[in-house]
Amino acid sequence: MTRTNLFVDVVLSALSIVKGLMVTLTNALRPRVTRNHPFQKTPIPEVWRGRLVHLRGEDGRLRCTACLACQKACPSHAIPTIQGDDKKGKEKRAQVYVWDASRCLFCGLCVEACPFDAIRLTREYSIVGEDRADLIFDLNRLLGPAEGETA
Amino acid sequence: MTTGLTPTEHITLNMGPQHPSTHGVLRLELELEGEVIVACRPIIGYLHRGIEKMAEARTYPQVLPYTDRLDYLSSSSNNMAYVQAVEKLLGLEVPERAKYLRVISLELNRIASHLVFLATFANDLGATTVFLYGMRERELIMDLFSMWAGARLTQSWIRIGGVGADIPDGFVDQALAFCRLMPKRLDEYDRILTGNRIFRARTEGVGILPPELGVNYGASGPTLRGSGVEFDVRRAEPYEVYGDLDFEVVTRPTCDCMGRYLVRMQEMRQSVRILEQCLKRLPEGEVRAKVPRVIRPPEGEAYGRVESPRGEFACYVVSDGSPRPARVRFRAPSFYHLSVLPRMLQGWKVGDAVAILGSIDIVLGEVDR
Amino acid sequence: MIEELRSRFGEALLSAEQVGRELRVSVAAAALPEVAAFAKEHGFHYPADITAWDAGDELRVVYRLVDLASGEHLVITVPAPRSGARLPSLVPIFGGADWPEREIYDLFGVRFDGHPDLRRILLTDDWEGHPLLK
Amino acid sequence: MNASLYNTIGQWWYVHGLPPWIFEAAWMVAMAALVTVFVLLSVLVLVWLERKISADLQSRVGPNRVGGRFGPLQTAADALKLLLKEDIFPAGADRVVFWLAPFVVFVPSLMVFMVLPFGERLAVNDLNLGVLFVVAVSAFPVIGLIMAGWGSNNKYAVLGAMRAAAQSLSYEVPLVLAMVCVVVFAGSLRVGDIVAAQREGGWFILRFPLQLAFLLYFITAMAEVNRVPFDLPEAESELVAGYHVEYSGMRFAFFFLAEFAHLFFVSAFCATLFLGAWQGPWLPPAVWFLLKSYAIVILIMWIRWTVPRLRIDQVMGFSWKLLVPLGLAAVVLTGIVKVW
Repeated sequence: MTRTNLFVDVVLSALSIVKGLMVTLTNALRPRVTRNHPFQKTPIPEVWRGRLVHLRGEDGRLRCTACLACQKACPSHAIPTIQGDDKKGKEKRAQVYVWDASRCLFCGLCVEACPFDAIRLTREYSIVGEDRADLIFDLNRLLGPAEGETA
Repeated sequence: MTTGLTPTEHITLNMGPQHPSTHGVLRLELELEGEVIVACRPIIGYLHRGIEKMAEARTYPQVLPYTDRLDYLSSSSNNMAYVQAVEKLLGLEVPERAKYLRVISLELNRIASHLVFLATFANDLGATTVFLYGMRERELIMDLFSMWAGARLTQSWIRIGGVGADIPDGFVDQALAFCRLMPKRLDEYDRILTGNRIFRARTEGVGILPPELGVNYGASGPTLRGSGVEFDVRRAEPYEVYGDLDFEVVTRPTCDCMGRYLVRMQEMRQSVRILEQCLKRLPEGEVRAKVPRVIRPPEGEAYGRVESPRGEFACYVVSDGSPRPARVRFRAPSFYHLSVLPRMLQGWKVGDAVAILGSIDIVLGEVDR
Repeated sequence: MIEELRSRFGEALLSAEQVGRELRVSVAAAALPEVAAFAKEHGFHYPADITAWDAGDELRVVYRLVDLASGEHLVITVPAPRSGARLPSLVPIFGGADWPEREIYDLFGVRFDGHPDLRRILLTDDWEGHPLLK
Repeated sequence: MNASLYNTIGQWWYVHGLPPWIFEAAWMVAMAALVTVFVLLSVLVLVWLERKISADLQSRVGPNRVGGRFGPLQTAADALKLLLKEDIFPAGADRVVFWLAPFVVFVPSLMVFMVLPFGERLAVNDLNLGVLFVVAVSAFPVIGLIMAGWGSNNKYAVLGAMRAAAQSLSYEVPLVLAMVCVVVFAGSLRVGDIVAAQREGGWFILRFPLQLAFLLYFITAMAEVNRVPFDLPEAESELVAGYHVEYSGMRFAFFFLAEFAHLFFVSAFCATLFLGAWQGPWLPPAVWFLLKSYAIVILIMWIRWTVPRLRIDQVMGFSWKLLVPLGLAAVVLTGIVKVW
């Protein structure tokens, strides 16, 4: 800012600020982009990696055979215990399955590892609890809808 | 002290770890004389999670989700650097479509990250409204990511051998619509911020980083390109399909905050260009190569280099032949940028400290690892 | 380049090989500053990465210098004992060695002679041990 | 209406042989109470307005829950929350200074409202040195800011206070110069006379050299109330919150009140000096006065939510290198035009 063009500079500065004011004004006239959560929910895509659920086959039984593939794939040990029944002859089914949401990274590696498509990450993103124990899900709380039902 | 004047006393000002402008949990010990900074000592480590140590106890695929948490504003680049190193070790060839999808993901992430830069930089300088504009446009990218990867920030969607899944229907159209919108919005930012006299007064000539100093300190990315050094990993060592794409490496010779800011603003336009090319050329085919269930790379070491929004993000992987890496090291650009910061701050005022820190665009997640 | 290095440093150059665009050399600790200075004279101005890893029987400190003009990498590996290692600091040659050296000190316990400010960087000052040692 | 009320009661009082000074005093107290309530209410409105305007400019919605669709009671709820908060004295604070500072800031901010003409005779006390009074009293809060900064025993607060002092001192000069132009034109320091002078020859903003004074006044006023681009004393991205960083609860609310009261005052005073105060057709005078004041308030807010912040030395340089010379030129020019 040299002395010679001080006047020009002042005028240009003022103009630049007026330009900015026009931008804010045009934005004020645009529709709002925010949503009124929680009254207005944001649509969550189908592929969302949220809460883990166990799926059931057509016979209503769990698809999980307690093969431990998901446990081995999990990077953060969020699936600490899996036990199946030991009935001979029939296919093995999971009896105990624990998912620790507080450890989960929601990376989806367990779903990818599962050879039976028995687990899935769902659109449920709000996983809250009053203490840590609430975030440890056993099989009862992990049950998803059976085949044919909508998610 | 014979003048009879009271000697000025330096005060030590602790900026951070909880301060609105330190972009996370950085702590700067500023020694001030009045408002002028005499010395600065950055203190880091508040976000250290030991990811490099954790990686030693995990299998190769399992490390991937942790890389998201380094530079959490552009998890694609982190994934890419790690995956690139592992693929080099394995000698794995990735399907063409996956390469394009990776570039799309990387460039979307670059725009998103630069938008956060724009937003926070403007906010640091007091232009709160631009903050919300930047976040508003970034949300469009987040929508794209969530419909593709099912996550907004921590996507881990660049996987060893390809990408996590193919893009869903409608993705290309939505992405192209974004590409059409973005340049208009960038013009708007230019009108409200870049041209603004006050903004220029705050950034022009402030926080000089001479090119030699930058190179000597390992600075990279927009921070170095703002000093006129034409160094971009995408050009220097093209990975994926960057070699076939038409884009400019933006540089500015001014070495100041304005230069770094302008480089990023221009880079967003270049990213839009890259995105348009990729979306139009996207070949059909597989998105993931055949990868063995248990990944056991042969003994050796590899260095995966990626141009992240902040600079050269690299991953050094040493394999001892077991399914777990012997060493995973992440070369974080912000780490190096922070180490030059004291040199850049000297002699400037507290208000400039915020501007200069904002202009090197650090993410503490990758600094502390 | 390899020949030049060999003739110049002789015994101190433990090994050298060209892998793609990377020139991987291994040098003895004592010769490190000269090799680094030599590299800098030959265009390797950019300290891309300085790190270390625990190879079980010894530590390997890895310096990766890049020539921004040609895109060549020079990877200098320096072996060091697993405990009580001392290496000459490269801070006088590469400013970018400052923090990585502190980090290596912090995580591996390698001391760098001539470093201006060798303190822990990621961990707290009262941390015991060096976590990245196996 | 106000004037007639004053006359009616005054006559009744006089007829009943009561001493007139009691009536005068009582009238003033009543007006003061009225103005205080008015100021507190308008701060509630202003805070709401600021939040709504900023939301509009930023593609957001803003307050929309408390008290209906547009959240009119949001500020009231916030004020209530602040009232109920714990009163904290930071360890190491100078308790007396810390305790006193909010009042030192708040009281003068309220006092200046004394001379505002909401209508004909609708001022608490139209002092014959009104403009001088405003200048004197509105410079006072900065002492409170320094007290707050010093008393908090916090470096950020001290820096904020120092900035506030420096800025206030530098901007007082062009502010006074701008006012001097008006005073020269009106030929009186009494606010009522200034308003009256605008009745005859039109608003001062329309008379030749006073546009310059208006511009000066407007810019310095923004600096006086610490609004972006001059919000250095608070600068939340640099100094976190500046001088009131350690304050919480009701004490913080006092600073907040003072700030918004002052914002309203400078806008209203701008309307008084340049826009003909309460004068205007059809609508009642008080409504005109509020309309003009709010127009200025909205303009200040609009600018505040658009531009970035200056640096402290740039702020000072802007005042001393540009505004003060400009102010002096304006005074000279006004003098010449007036004498002509």
